[in-house]
Amino acid sequence: MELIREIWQGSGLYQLTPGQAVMIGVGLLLLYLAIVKKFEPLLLVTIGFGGILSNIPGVEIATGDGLLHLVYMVGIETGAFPLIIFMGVGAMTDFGPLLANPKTLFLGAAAQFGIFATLLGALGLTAAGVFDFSVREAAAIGIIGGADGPTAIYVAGLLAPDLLGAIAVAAYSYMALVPLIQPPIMKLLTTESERRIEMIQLREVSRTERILFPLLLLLLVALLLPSAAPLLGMFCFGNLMKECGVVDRLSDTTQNALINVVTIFLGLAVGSKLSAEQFLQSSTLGILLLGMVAFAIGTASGVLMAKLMNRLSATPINPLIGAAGVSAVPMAARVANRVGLEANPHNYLLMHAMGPNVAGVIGSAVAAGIMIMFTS
Amino acid sequence: MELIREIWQGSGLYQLTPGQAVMIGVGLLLLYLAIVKKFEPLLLVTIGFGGILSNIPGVEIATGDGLLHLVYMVGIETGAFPLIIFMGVGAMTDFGPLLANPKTLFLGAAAQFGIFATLLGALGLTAAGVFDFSVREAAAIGIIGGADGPTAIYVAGLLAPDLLGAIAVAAYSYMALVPLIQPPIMKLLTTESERRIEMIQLREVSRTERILFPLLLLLLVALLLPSAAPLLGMFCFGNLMKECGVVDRLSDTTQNALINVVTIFLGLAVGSKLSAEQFLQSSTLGILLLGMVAFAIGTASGVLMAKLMNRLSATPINPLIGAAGVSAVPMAARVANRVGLEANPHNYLLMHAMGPNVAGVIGSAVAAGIMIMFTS
Amino acid sequence: MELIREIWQGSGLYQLTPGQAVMIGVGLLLLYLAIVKKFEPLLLVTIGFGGILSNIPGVEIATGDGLLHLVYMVGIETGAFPLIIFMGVGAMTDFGPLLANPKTLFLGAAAQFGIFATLLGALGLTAAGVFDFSVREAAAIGIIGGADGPTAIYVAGLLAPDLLGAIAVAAYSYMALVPLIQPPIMKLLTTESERRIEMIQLREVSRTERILFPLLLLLLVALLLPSAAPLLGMFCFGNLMKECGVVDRLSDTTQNALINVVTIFLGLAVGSKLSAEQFLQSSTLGILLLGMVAFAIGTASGVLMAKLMNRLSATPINPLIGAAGVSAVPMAARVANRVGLEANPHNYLLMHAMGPNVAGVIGSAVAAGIMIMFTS
Amino acid sequence: MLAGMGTVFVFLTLLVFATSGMSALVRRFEPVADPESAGVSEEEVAAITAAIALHRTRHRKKHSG
Amino acid sequence: MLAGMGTVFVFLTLLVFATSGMSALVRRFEPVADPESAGVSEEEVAAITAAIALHRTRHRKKHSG
Amino acid sequence: MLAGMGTVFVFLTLLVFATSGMSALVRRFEPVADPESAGVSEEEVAAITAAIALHRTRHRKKHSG
Ligand code: NA
Ligand code: NA
Ligand code: NA
Repeated sequence: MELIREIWQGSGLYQLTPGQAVMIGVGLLLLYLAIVKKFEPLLLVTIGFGGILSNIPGVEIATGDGLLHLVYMVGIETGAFPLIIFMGVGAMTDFGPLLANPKTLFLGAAAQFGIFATLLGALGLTAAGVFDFSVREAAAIGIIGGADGPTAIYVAGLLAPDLLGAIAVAAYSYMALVPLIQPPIMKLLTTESERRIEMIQLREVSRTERILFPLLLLLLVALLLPSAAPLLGMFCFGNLMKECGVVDRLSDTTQNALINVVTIFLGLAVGSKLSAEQFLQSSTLGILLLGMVAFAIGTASGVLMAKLMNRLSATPINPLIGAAGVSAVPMAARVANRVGLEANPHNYLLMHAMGPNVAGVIGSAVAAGIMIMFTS
Repeated sequence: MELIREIWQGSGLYQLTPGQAVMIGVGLLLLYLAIVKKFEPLLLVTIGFGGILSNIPGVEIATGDGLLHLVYMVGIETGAFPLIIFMGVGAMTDFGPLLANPKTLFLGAAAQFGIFATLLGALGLTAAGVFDFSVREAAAIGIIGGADGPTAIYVAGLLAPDLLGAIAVAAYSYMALVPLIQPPIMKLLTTESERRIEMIQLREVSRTERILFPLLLLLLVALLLPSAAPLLGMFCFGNLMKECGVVDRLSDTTQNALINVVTIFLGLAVGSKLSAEQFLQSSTLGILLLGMVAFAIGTASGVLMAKLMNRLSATPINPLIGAAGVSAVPMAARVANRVGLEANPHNYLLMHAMGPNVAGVIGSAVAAGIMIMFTS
Repeated sequence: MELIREIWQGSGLYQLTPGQAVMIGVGLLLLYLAIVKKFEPLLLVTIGFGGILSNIPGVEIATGDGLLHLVYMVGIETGAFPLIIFMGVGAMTDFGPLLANPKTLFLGAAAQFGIFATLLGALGLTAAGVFDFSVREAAAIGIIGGADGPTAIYVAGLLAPDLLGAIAVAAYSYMALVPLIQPPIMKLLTTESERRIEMIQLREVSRTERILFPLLLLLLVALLLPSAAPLLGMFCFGNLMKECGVVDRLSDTTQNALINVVTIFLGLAVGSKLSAEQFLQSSTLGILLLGMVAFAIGTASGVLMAKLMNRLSATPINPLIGAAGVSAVPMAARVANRVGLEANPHNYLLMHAMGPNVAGVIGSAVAAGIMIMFTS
Repeated sequence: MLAGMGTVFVFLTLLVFATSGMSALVRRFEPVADPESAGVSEEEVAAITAAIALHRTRHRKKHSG
Repeated sequence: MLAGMGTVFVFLTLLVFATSGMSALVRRFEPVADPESAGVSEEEVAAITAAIALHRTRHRKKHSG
Repeated sequence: MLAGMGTVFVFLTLLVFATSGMSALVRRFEPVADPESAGVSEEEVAAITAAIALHRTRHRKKHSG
């Protein structure tokens, strides 16, 4: 009898709080979105599962000496995991389209407007008493608009670790929702004839240019914005390994075994921040809302910038590729391509949109560096 | 002259204790079993070599700031390595046969009887003054009967770190000895006609069932037995990555680079616990003996349970597949298949035995959770 | 206005010291050598990039809580990375040519003369007031003559961490310069007719011999020179995994994913020691000079030893293969082959030179063990 | 010991029921077979053949250090 | 916010100029096309990839536990 | 320095003797060639492995971030 009581009191059912039950549901929802809807599955499967594990009552796995908590401390509190992922993303990134058309960097800049607008909005809503975010938290939330998972996790880990779970979930969810969120905004801000614009074919880019670009970017970051140096430094390092052609075995491992292993543990560790106490807050709702706004503003400002450039430029620029400036590589570029094809069945914008797309990665890392510099 | 003396006194030969010499011999024996006899080579090569390294006198490698000691602290004291290996095993496990015939879970349950009988036996022999094991040590020894390496190492690391070396060696040795230990017991407890029983072919299992099963298992563990959640959680996570079909790159890395790297360091770290002072104890003899008993009882209870189920069930069940319930995947299933073929050359039991085989993994992880709950 | 000033004062250009500018140039030079000249690219790309990162002013990446500093502490201060690389090198090493002609071990011994001569030279120059090296520093510098990257990093990490950056750069640069440094010395010390000597074909080596050799080496190290046991132990472990044939999946991962990941982080961490304060010292000049001398003496003593052995031995020995005794696998063996072909177009020395080449790895690890024993 | 074995059995019995129920539900609402069992295309066969041919002329690279 | 967006634009504008300048220099002093675009057919690439994959899988064994 | 070089030579000399002795013993008691070439033909193994490898590569996807 004693024993049965002991077992019962040790059981999860006995200890489960309503909040934990809700969070297990949230974890299952993320898994559903990842597996059935194919929303950013690499991250949402791992975050979702980690979220479930961290809400199992009466077991130390996401807390204390538990594995997920240790992984969180080793990998995210130090910034190591997002930096390593960024190195891997660098090793997977092709700067060719950007080098063929460097002006697209402006689109990657414009799309970061969402980040700063949201920062201001979050501070404004705090002043208005709607939410209660500190400057650092507002900055971390704004970065969601960068549509770049590792950057968002890196900044949140530095500036607002308590919001990390919600910010990561928002960032990856909205990246997955790019095909739903962006097209209406893109269509609203462009005319049919603008969407039909065909762009001239990109020139070939030499291997030397590809090798020099990450070094150039690194030096510019080093000289002008050192606070962005960890993120962009690792990104450039990965890209240099890929392009230099003499360390292919390192580049291969970075793009495969290394980034995969880190993705698994990053996802689980982020999931370990989805505890009921931390996630079931009104702030989470605010983060989701503001993140969506950041995303929409970024898309809009990218498109508007492309419209402006199209007017000023000698060569035609299809405004749709401006939306790809939010990054969300390569989804946003594909969306630009698809919307372009709807208006003009012979208009393949994919390669043209890859320029702003990777420019958006640089842009949001730069924005992240600015946030870190001003708030820490 | 001074120098030669200094060199001589720094040499291993000068400092070698008889115990260390014996342990180097034990390490060589494990290597012999692994390489020539092909006994669980992945673990016995690494453990054996680690054992030799840790018994080299006058060098800090398994102690102090030495690499193996650091690896032990980082990987085993935290439980990280066995959990990661379990994730990898999950990513390699096919639950199809179990899903096609869920009743085989009872066989995986029955075979855990060896664990609890051995726990009781160890406590009894301690009461009788033969050995001197605490409850926690007895529990860790019992788990050897689960025939599951990472589970045994995880439990021993938590409950009886001093016995970890001996327990790991016993667990992997007996898993390797399955083809020798099990057949006599299986033949003793079954009649020729029982061994000839042919089973009906397993039904196809859909992808949806395969995806839902690890989640179902996780939720059941979360609600009923949270102390088993770390082990079974990581196991289910690995299996979900494999089955969900949207994160194949993560699943591939988990099954290859990640599990291989962790196996290497797990083996070396376990080997670092094979120091003469810790291993050359009468307790080691007790562990080897009790582990063997646990293994034999588990095999017997699996077979007896299968006999019972065969009597009660409408569809025929060959009692031999009960022996596979100890896990030792996939060796025990192959043994069941081979013994079945001896009795009936047309009787391929392999797929039928895979059900209890993977059920045994779940069963011993559940038993481990119970041990941990009651003793810590 | 305030803001612009803040941004300007946060910029790298404002904070950059002349030393840092020079070191960024050194990093770029290393990248140039690696990418364009193909000098040991696996290490010089990573070290060079790490060097640039560590000289970006105003950002914590190579110091404090920065990623590279953490990696340095975790991977190099503990000795873990060089040991793991040595394990990987072991898994890539073929001892066949050495086993077919064990006498070539003498060549691997003779080539270590450079190490000890340089140690003495460094101490002599310190006594003469030219440099200011402690015994431990002199020992770490001497090891450059071993032409073995991980050994040099391991020893420098233990004995002279402040000089680690310079020592690693020197070691890998001279290994890359083998084709330039060695031929003149080889030609100076041999006659045309000696260089023409053809050697008899190597016998086949059985799998059993290959498996037993790493164990034999390990036991000899354990008994005679335990201070070399970490390095040679991991080396033998890697080789045993490769040769034993029962853990191929572990051996594959060791040779690929594992060594690649560790190489990336080892290189970055070594690069993080290329800070201006540490590298722009007169001692660095001394290290580069002495390292070159060590290398040249090692080459010469290897060749002279081979000449001596050729006189004493019944079977002919081409003195050129003695130069391969410095290790720098497989570059030095290729150089021996090439110089041999120049003298005699039918004289393929490659396989014969692989014996002293891998013997040189053992030899410098032994020398490293002796250094560690005497100075710590 | 009885409590331990009992808990193992209770847990796995529940798992048997849950699994059977889950499978029954799945098979009821998703009775279609998976379309995994499509044939091997000619391109794949060609690639395999080429792979074998290349495999024979393949060589490894050494790691220097 | 203005300062933030301003810095982003200034930085990326500089990057545009630096990149354009670098490309111009490279194309001036290295006007030759890369020999990369020489005819490696997709089939060859596929076969090589398969060979590598084959090599890896070939050494794979099951992990028992 | 003499002691250092001396130890290196003594150690490697012992290794020469030990290795030669080991090889002599092995060649005396195991003069037969390795029986590695038994069993399944290489072609069969290669084809199966390539098929599996191809199957896996087909399911691989890009990592977005
Ligand atoms: Na972005
Ligand atoms: Na079991
Ligand atoms: Na050497």
